[in-house]
Amino acid sequence: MAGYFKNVKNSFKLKNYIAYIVITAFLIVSASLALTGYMNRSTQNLLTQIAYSIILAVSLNLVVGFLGELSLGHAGFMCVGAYLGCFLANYLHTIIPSRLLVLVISMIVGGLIAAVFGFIIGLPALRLKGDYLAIVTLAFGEIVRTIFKNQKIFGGALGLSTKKYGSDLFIVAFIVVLLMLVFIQNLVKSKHGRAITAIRDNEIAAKAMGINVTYYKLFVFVVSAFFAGIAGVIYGHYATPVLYSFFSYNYSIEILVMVVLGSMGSINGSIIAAALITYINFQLTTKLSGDLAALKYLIYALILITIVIYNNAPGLASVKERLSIKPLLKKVFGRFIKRTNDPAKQKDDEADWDRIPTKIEMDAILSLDIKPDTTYAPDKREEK
Amino acid sequence: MSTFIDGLSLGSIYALIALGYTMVYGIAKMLNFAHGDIIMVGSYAILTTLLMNGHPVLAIIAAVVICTALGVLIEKLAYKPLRGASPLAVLITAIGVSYFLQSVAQLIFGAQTHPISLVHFPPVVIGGVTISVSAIISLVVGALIMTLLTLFIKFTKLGRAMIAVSEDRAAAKLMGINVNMIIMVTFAIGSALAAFASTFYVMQIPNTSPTLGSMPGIKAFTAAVIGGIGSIPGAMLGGVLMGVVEKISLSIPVLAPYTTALEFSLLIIILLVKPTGLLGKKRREKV
Amino acid sequence: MSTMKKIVAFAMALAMCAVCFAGCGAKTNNYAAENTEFFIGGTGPLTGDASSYGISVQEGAQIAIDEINANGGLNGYTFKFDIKDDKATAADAATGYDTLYEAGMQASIGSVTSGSCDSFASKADEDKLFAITPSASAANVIENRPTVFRVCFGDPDQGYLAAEELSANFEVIGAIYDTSDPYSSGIYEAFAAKMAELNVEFNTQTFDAENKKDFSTQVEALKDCDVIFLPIYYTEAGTIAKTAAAKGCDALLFGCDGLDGIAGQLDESVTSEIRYITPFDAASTDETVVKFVNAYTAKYNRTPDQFAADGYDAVMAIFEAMKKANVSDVTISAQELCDILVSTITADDFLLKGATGEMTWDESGACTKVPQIVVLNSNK
Amino acid sequence: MSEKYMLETQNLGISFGGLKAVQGIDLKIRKNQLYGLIGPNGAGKTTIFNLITGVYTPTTGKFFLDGEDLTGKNQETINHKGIARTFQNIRLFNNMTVISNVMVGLHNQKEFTCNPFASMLRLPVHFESETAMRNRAKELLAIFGLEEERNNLACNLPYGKQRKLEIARALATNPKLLLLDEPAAGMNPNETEELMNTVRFIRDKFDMTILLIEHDLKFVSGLCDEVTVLNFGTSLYNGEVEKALHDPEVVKAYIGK
Repeated sequence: MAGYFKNVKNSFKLKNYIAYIVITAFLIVSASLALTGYMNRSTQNLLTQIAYSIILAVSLNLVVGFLGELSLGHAGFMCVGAYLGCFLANYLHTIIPSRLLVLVISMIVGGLIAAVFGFIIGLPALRLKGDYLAIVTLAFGEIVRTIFKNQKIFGGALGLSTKKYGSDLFIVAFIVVLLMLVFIQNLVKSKHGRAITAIRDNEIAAKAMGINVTYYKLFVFVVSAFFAGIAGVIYGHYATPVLYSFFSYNYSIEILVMVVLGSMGSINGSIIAAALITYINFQLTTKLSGDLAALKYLIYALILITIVIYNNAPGLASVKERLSIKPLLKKVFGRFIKRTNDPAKQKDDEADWDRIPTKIEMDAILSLDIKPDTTYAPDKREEK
Repeated sequence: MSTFIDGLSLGSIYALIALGYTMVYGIAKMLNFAHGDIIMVGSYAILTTLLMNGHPVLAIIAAVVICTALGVLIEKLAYKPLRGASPLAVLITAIGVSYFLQSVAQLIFGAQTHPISLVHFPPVVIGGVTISVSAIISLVVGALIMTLLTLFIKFTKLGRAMIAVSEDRAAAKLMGINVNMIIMVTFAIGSALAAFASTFYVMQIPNTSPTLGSMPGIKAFTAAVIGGIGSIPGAMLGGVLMGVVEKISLSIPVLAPYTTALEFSLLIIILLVKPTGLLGKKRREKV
Repeated sequence: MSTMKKIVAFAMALAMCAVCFAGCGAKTNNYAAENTEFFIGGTGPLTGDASSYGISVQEGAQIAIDEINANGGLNGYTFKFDIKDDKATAADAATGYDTLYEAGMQASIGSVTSGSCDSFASKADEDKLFAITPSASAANVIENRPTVFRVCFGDPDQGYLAAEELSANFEVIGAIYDTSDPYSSGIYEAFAAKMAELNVEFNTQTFDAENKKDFSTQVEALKDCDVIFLPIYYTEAGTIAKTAAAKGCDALLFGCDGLDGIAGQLDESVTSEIRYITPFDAASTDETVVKFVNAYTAKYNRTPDQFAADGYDAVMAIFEAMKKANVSDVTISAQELCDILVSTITADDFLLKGATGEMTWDESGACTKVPQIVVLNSNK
Repeated sequence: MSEKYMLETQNLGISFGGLKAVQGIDLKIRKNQLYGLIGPNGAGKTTIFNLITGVYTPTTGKFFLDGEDLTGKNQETINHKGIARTFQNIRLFNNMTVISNVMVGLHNQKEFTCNPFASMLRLPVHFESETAMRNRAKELLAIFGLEEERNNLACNLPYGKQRKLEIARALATNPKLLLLDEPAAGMNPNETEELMNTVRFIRDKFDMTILLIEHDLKFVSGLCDEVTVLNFGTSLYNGEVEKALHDPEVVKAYIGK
């Protein structure tokens, strides 16, 4: 037992836990504000939106950033979770009085069903790569919502009416965020995470090293879909009715935007970007009313283009360096942070997972390459 | 039969849009999500010219000129600074551009649907089948444009340079090809094709709104992938296939509500059978 | 990518969230306590696919507010109107509702589309806030919600009416409806049920939001009908009319209130006769209508459609009820105002002469008004 | 099979779209042998590696590892059975650290088993396997003198060290047979010399059988016991190295007439 704690202690690094600490602190503060009535409802709603956006962004990052497959159908998994989870919740409300219990059960069930769909959509991922897989996931999302739209049992075009949880939903949602972070960070920082990143970096080499590529690809899609399904159930408890039109590919793309802006392969980045984009959207929606509403997308588009060009344009690298606050921060905080930059002297655990790249070469992912065994299939084996 | 012809003419519109996607993808290696919105801009160009009492031919010319200029402008302002950056960054910029164009259109023209009366043809009856003339025109002219494009790419110096850039950008550069210029030309041609697509679009569906481009855009993209993205005949084949499937599915009452699902299922099935689309090029990864 | 940068970014995100706390002081039950004007709110799709409906409602409501304020408001207080964009989604309608409610909204015109109005109305019902939706016609929006009313016809009523009208006058009947739209499918279902009851057969074609631009297939299938029933909105109906012309189909087109505004979509090629049930006719010579149409045209430079008229009437209904109850406290809470409005509006002697005709309401929240049938292209 | 070989191929061949890339290959490699595969460019050397590791499925013939038929198995299974390889154009996990690269190689070892859910929940088994893997990886890196570099990103290593890391990673999968695809390519004479020593050391220490492709005849003749010379997808010569260099057919293929 003591050994176990020693292990935990050895692998402990503030950096890996910063997200937990910040979110927990934030959750405690905001929950106490909300429960004592010092937080207004729209803020609580914003927090719920931020929570499910974080869940969506981080779970998508697992597929895009770590596995290296482009998915444009994340809203489809959310849709499955929202419809089926809330459908179950509607029934459970009649037999279980506790709203929390109903929410938890429906989240698990909604997540599991979404995970099954994740498995199904993971199957083409074994055969397809790059844009081809991206369009298949997009197609999946559109198919799912078209089907739900036409089911009378789910309310058809009117959408599925749900029972709202109440504005303190954000507390539950943030606890789910924390749990998800524990699961996903731990997964990523384990031998399995290593295998997944290895597949992304070089699938051929990963296979040659005996990594079961099929298993891990499906596993990642299943885990990612599971959490997207949970996000869907939270959404359904936040807004009624659950309407098919919300889960269009535009929403999938919005989640992808969060992942890309937060740097692929960076979980903390996804969290920040998800919070930031949801916040910007919320402010634009609530502040720009009436005649100004049309300006919303204009502003949003300009923000998006500016951020991306500023962050990525090779020509702007020098400008970026000049404007960077990093040196200043180093000056101010540098003396408080002891950090050896010589890799040979670093503690083993420190360097290992720090080095998950924050920017990966998407050329390889978005290329026409497909696997050699499917392209250049040799002629049929001669039967004797 | 009539449904089939409607499908073909819708398909030729999809094909024209899909050509834009495919060419830009093949040469600039990026998904231009704003392509659908260029169609929308084209339709507003037609609308404005007609409102100023311009001749329909003038309106079409205006659409082509404005779309081409816009395509080049977007390339210069939004995509060129990102040359060499990760394709996903470019993808997100393209989405930004798409939002931008839609909101500008809404700010200028309002959100409501504007009717457009470009041209009217009385219906013709051939062998007991009523056929709308505009459908035939889009079909014929669409096929003509695509043939010209294929000839252009195959037999002109510029066209061959485009093939070279799409095969290997770095090598093309070493051969003295001005890659930036080729990419610009590609955007210009793609946008001009979009302008033609919007002309046929408003001939058959005589109205426009700021979100006009999004759904045809995504379906045309699907068509491009079905045909094998990067392949010009593939885009035509995919577009026509999508159009026909959509129309046939819509004409069967039981299937009609599931049309979109059916189209996308078709895509998935085709890709599972042929992972690079119907006419897509296979590329070998050397081990 | 240093740890520092991430921490700083995190801190920034936190700080931004903290900004929203700035607005929340002590717990209060009456957010309207500091109002200096009466505040009417609502949400609607102001961007995206459905934005034309939302913007029409917004503009119509604004005309009503302008008119009220030009006449001196109520008891010396003017009216303020604010509409938030909900992109026709439930989540954004809920967000918009809370923002408005906390900004001091005292009465509302609900939401424009049925889906988001369901979301809006469920919240309004919890808070006891008065809502009168201009255009959310789905039956479930007002069901079991005593504080929620509507200006438009309910979907089922129109369906029944159309079924009776068509089965009595025509032989071969066809219908085209939008499976993805609650309004359209709501009317259609009632229509189909009534037709089954009357034992009349008819053909149906459908479309949905993803392919609502091109109707050649549907028209082709129905081109031998005497009449095509179109429980859809005017933009799609306009396209159908033109497609029918191009296909040489001369069936009569019959629609519901959504068809209002179709005149602006037609051109000289369309020869089919078009009829629709509507409470609003922009060409009417009724005094209220003329006044509204003139004001609207002067301000927005286009003819108002039925959504605009409904928006106008929703605001007018709130104003007239408040005027009748003589509300004089500008800081009245939403709950108190709601009680007053509900009892006033459902009273037997309350009758609103609006742009969409003379209206009365009962406890169910449904509006009673006389439909008229507008006929276009009747020259044949 | 009279004698037991570590690797035996029987009439192994493959054709792409009718073109016979490789045909009629009969290799017999005994346990603990250092075996060379040489031949001019395009002779089909790497193709043979791809056949033996399951990248391609052979169209004719069979191959056996330690007497077990592995023909038609996929890459993962073949690796599990005990064949590991390096690549001609280095294929490291570039965005991962040096030690992580080796730990990926250790992934399937029985002693480090830990299911994903145990890792997610950080059960004790996770830490045990992780620590054990790390120690094992360090040992392997030490053999190649890469211990100091273990926390660097793989892509930041100099070329020679990348080659070594690839070998270390392949060894981590605990193979019976190690396939090295041009291990000395791009190395200077000193590094080559060092590599030869390392290869011998690996054979002795791990009791390994090694099959290598190489252009550098000096390297092959200094290291290997036997060679197979390939030309146009068929084998010209099987046997001792010394004799190969004097075989007229081989000389013809290499130098031309």
